[in-house]
Amino acid sequence: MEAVPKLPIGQWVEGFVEVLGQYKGVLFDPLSIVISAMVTYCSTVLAEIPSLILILLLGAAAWVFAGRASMVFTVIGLSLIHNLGYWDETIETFGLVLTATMISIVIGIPVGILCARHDTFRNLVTPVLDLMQTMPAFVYLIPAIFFFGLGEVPGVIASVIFALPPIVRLTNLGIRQVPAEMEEAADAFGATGWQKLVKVQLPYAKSTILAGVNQCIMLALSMVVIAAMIGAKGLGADVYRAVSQVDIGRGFEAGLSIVIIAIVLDRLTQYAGKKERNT
Amino acid sequence: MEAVPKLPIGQWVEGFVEVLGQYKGVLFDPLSIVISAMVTYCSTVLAEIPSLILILLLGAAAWVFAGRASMVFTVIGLSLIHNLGYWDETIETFGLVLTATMISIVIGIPVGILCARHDTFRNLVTPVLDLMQTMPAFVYLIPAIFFFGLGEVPGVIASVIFALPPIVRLTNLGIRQVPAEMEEAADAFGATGWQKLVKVQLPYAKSTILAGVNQCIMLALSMVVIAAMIGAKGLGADVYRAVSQVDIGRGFEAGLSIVIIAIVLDRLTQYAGKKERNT
Amino acid sequence: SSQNTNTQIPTATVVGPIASETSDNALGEKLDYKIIGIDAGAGSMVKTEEVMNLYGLDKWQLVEGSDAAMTAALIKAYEAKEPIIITGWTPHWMFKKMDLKYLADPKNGFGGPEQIHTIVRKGLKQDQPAAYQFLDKFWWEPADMESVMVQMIDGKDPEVAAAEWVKNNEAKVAKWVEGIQPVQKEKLTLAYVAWDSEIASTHVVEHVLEQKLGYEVELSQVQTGPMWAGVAIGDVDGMVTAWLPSTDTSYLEKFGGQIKDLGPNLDGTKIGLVVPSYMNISSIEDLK
Amino acid sequence: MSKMKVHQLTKVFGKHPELALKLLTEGRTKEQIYKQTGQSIGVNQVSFEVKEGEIFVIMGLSGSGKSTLIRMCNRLIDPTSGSIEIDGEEIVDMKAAALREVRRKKLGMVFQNFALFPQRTVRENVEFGLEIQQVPPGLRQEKAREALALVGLAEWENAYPDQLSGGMRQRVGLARALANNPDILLMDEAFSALDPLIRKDMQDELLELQMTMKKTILFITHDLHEALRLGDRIAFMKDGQIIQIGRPEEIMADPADEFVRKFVEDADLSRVLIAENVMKRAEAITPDKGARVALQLMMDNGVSSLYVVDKKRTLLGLITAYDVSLAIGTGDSLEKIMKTDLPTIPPDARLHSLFPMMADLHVPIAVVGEQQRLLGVIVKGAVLGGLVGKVNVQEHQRAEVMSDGSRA
Amino acid sequence: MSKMKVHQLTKVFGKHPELALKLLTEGRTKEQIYKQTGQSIGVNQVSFEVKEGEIFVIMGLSGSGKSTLIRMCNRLIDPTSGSIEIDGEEIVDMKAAALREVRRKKLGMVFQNFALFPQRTVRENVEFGLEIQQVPPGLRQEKAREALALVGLAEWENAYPDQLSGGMRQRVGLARALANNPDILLMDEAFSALDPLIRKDMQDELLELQMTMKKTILFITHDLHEALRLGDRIAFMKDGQIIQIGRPEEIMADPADEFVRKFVEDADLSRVLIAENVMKRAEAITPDKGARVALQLMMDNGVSSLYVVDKKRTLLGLITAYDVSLAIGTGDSLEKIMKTDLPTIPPDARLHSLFPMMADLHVPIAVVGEQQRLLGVIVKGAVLGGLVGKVNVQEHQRAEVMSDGSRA
Ligand SMILES: Nc1ncnc2c1ncn2[C@@H]1O[C@H](COP(=O)(O)OP(=O)(O)OP(=O)(O)O)[C@@H](O)[C@H]1O
Ligand SMILES: Nc1ncnc2c1ncn2[C@@H]1O[C@H](COP(=O)(O)OP(=O)(O)OP(=O)(O)O)[C@@H](O)[C@H]1O
Ligand SMILES: [Mg+2]
Ligand SMILES: [Mg+2]
Repeated sequence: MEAVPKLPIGQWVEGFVEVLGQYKGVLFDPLSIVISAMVTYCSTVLAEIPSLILILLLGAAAWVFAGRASMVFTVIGLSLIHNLGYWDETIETFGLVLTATMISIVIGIPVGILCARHDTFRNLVTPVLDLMQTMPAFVYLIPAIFFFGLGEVPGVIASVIFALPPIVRLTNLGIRQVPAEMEEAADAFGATGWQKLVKVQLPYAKSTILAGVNQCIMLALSMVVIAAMIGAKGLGADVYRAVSQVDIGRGFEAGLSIVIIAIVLDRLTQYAGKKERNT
Repeated sequence: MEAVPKLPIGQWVEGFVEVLGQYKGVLFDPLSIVISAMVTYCSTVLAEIPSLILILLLGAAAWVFAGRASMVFTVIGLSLIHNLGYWDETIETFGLVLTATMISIVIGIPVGILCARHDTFRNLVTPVLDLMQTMPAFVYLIPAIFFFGLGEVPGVIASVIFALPPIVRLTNLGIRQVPAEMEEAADAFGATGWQKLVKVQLPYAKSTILAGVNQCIMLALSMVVIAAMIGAKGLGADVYRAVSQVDIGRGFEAGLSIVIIAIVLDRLTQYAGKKERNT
Repeated sequence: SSQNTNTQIPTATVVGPIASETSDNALGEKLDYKIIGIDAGAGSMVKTEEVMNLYGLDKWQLVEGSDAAMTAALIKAYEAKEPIIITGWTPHWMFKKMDLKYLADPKNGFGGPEQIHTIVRKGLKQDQPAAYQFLDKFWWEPADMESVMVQMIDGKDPEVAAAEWVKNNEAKVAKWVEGIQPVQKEKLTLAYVAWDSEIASTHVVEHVLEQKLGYEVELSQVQTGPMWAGVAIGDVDGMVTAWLPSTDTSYLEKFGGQIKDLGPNLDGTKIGLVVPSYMNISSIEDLK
Repeated sequence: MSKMKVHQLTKVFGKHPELALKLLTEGRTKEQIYKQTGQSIGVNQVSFEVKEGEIFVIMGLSGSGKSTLIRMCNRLIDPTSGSIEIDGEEIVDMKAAALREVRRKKLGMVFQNFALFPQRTVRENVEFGLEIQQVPPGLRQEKAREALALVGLAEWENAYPDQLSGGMRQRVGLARALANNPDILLMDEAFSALDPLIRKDMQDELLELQMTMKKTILFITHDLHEALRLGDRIAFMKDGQIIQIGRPEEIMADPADEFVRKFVEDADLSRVLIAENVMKRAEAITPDKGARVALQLMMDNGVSSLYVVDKKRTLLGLITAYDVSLAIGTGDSLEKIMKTDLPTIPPDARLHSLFPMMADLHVPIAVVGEQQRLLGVIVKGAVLGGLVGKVNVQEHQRAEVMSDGSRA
Repeated sequence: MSKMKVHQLTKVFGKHPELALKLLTEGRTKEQIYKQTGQSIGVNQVSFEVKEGEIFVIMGLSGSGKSTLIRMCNRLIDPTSGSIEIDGEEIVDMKAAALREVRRKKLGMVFQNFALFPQRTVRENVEFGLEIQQVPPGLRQEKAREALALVGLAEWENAYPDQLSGGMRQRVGLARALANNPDILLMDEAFSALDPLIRKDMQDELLELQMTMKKTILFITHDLHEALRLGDRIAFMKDGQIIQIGRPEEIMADPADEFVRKFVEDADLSRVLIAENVMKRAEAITPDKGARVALQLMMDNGVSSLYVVDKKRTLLGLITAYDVSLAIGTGDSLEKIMKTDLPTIPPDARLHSLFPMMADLHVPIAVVGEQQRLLGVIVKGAVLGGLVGKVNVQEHQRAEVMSDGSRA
């Protein structure tokens, strides 16, 4: 074993990154522009709305989707963030996380569906997912800066890389758990693959897929500090600043704001799945 | 809204941390000793075994549990790690991740079960899980050092905090998805809660719970770099160092070793769930 | 390579005539009025904010990130020969790899030069007088440190580089351990952060402690905060990597009471705004 | 002895049972109430008793609350109100641990939808109840194998439920309940997916169980013949209420209302009715009488033959008008001219079993009791009449049922 | 016209069908093969044809391959070998898109295990097939409501399947298949969970559908009476093979083997058999003959009455031995003494419907065809004989079935 010389994988990767860098304009700039626009759109739209009104709007949404307790929590939680003085940062973080989540959902659910349908595809995708979740963000953040510069964009990309896998995995799982008899019923009526998916598999797998979306949101939120390390604004930067200054209290406050966003989003997604039958 | 003075939450937290610190000896030292022993045990046992033999052993396990393709991957992957010169670090990381995963499973599955049984408990636990996953590790790393010192122990604790929630969530989901008729059948035969759990619910929910374990492993592995920031040894430290020096190649190599561990563990857990029926 | 690079930037979105390109306006716009900083809340970041106020750089913005991100951004710009302004410090390997320069600080906003201090836990003096005495005496020059760093950047293991340096500087080392009674395999833990300068110094110290004083040293690579906290709670016996008075100032404030500061082990470090040499500005005032 | 006593048991699905019950008393139908309030009436004030060793069959329209009722008996569904006693113990407010004991020891259930465990093999499914009671593996495997052999699935013990056909799955569910050997079997359409042959085997098995082990069985079925064959008593449900309980013959003879009548009108009565139900009075004469008297008797009663009996009505023979008119000439005694190899049947012979005999016979069939006592006579017309429900249910029979609850 | 043609269809579950088939030809039983190889024989070389507008019933033991067979007809299960043609198109190797079209337009299925969609309301379940065909919402709701009304669940359209009883769920599955209005209905024990009343309604509905819409129906059932009532033809399966196909009467009269005989022996024949099956030759005389001739005829044939018919065997009346002996004295013509208000029935009257009439009657019943042509006579003994299977299936009847495939 010792006989084999060390493979120069590191160099290959560096070479690869360099090559990629040459096609930056074609490969990454459009992506960069789109993501940047999305984040900006999300945060500016939200920032436009007066905080009080936004809090009430979100509270109302929570009421409709998730019931009264959630509404109370949403209003109190967001007010607390406001009180602590993290409102603007919260909006920025919202923008970042929503963008990352949306991208993850848009990519993750279809990929998860394909995984559920094709074993080979699943077998190919799984190690990639493992890689996405365990390759430390720090490792690819540096190349990400080469390609996307500092700021929100690499933050969103890192979040997507980390937060996408649970959606794929749980979509795959959920669809595979659909009982055979239900798929047979759909087949027997001549459903196309798409109809079977939309009318039978996805509705049945909903709670599992939503668990994936929930994990996705959580992981995206857990990346905000990392995102802050490459220049994304928002609560992550506050946390990081507080941490650098060994200010546990302030760090906790900013962290708490992230947690409140997490709980609000969690409520909304989880209950959205259940609020259907009212008997 | 503006009228309310800023709540001194940060101060409360700091005060709380201080109080906790006073009971360190009672609260945290025993924990610290146990975790430290576990990590050391895992890594020393593994470190004792000659690398070649360990690789073959793991390959054999992969064959038995997960089939030939996994065996091939395991052997090649681990040999690659060896070739890259990260063997010792890999063993240390293994120790850390296995410990964190085991603790997460031991705590997470029972909590998940309770969540599935009691809506109120679930409603109380969910925000805590949200907190655990989204409160940035950086915020509690310094307090963690106060309680547990530098090294593996706070690393394991941070990993558990981050990696535990998916197990709880997916255990809860899996058990809630058990069809009512199956639980009724168990009830009708006079099964105790425990019997129903062990003989009906857990077997039925297995694939969902395993998805939780899988996520747990992934998240624990994703924490190795954070763990390295507070003195845990292993691959995370290599990544961290490489990143500090903007050495993409070396960072990638160490990161790749983590990914290989992830894929091997993923294979083992996922297929373990399926390898039962052989018709 | 401090040639004028302006004409080499094809993508430059220059508004004014070529002649005014060197004016702050053009540069500012090109840089989007961004100075690339490091970790939010780090001492040098706080200092830089002060300096920016001092010079009235209201239009400019200090981007928070991390040192790795900053370095990456610097490399990226440097390779493309594009302008960039960063918050930098020496000793740092980037000065070895690239041709960089500090912007002049006529108002002395960044204050005097930084020092690197040795910090040990309380009670080390009683527990390990030998190590304490050595650490107290440990003091060297930036040139010493750099010679270790250069070796490391060339691919040597830190241990090897440190051992070689000690071999080549026996006289200096002898002074550090002069009159100290070696011990029998006592254990000692040192913490450090994974920057080249700290890796270099810590490994030299480790080498001396082990070879000359009979200690068994364990090194713990951590982040800055945990490093200070580790010393403060006595989990770590000491470290030789505290940047004071600016960079690590908040840690000193926080943990000052729980540690023992043995004073500087190196003088002549520096923080400030750094640009590639090819850039056509030389003073912070030029940014206005 | 009463094994199970259900009193005023009610179940309303939904959050406002009072509302639903109120509307019900106002005469709304279940459907209207469901549409109006979303509450669904499962069972409405049902009372009955099941005796030890009895097979109590429940029939009724789809959705009439049979499953709900049977599932309340082991508290899979908690009743809205009412009481259920098993062996004198109240089940409804029983503590969890006690309830578990009752379920383990006394109650076995076969589910309408089978409710097998998909991740267990067939044998592991059947072992389940024993496993729950911590029977050691060797013993429980043995019992499971026995139960599987009983339902004809011995070879399939290592298959998984999804590899079985519908009827095979149902039998696994059956074996699972039987393996446990409970006092009371709750069987919800337990044979509905079985073919007639296996079904009949299973019915026989059940009757055997009842006879030898004195099992008490609650049995839901939609098959009237099954109900008639198995049931000691049958209850008819409609809209959550029991509208009639009775022995099979009682129900056939005297349906409580139009609904029950329609339910049973399709029955193949020949399998339910016994000779007693359709026999006519047998005209008889003692052998000491002369031929002239006999002829006179025949003319009076408009018959062409007479049975000859002794004082205790023991059947001796049959004389026909033709033979009698000859005997008047010769002076032969009735004993001399009577035919003695007569077709006779016991009073509890099923009608169906008489058909082959009667098809070719030109004399009526005598129904005789103990010691050849003549009880009555069966003529073809009466059999055909019986098949369309013209039967005589005698009072003493009813009384008998009431007093010991077992089959006549 | 043949709607569906199945040829040598075989299905083995498992990975090595050849092995299993080989063992099968060596005479091993299904169970043995399963135990030995883990391969399970679903269907073994089955061939049959179903004509347009025919109800083709499949019966057989539990696990004999009925469901497997019917599920291969719409390719839910892919056959191991063999061919299936629908309207002359081969289904087995059809491309996905074409198969989808066939399933949408031509095939409807009711599943043994219902297979409802739990997250859809009852109405949404019923709409499913139409939704798949992109029928606009308004129209499909309407059709779904109609189908639900048909199965008696109109009020439950907004309930979810888990709120329904077993039988109600089954009816939802039925409505779902009917709403689609397919040419061919594949019904796998579609009525097994229904009570007799609703079941009868559903059977009537099915017969109506067959009559008015010329639907072709494959129907699996375990209920022999249902099979006899619905089936134009019945196929019996055992161990994956069809061992007999025939019209109900043929099967009753002439079971192919012991297995089928046992299967049908429990049938209530009175619901299957018609007068024709049990009638005897009617002794008759033309009115131009004299009383003496009539009496001689009676004595020759050992009967006590004779029918009077004209040259075309049109029934005119009945003369009895008693009346004839009087007429010999008075010299009255047969026409004068014959009774004319006679009980008559058509040859296809079900036996069951004769029972009330026969119970009190003392004369035999005449079976008359068109224009009162005398075909035969029914005596009580023959009816009882019929009930135990002594029937006459006439050749011309069989021929008739063969040529047009519809009910007599
Ligand atoms: N979980 C439930 N939620 C709401 N309504 C229910 C529920 N279970 C049963 N019902 C209603 O209770 C009534 C009785 O149902 P049950 O299952 O007892 O009928 P059943 O007599 O067993 O019918 P079947 O012969 O069709 O099985 C039905 O109207 C049904 O809609
Ligand atoms: N998925 C499967 N895997 C393996 N074997 C199967 C599978 N499905 C059916 N079988 C086997 O095929 C045979 C026929 O099953 P099928 O379901 O067709 O029976 P059936 O005639 O419909 O019986 P039932 O009346 O009980 O529904 C059975 O022996 C069964 O074990
Ligand atoms: Mg029911
Ligand atoms: Mg079947």
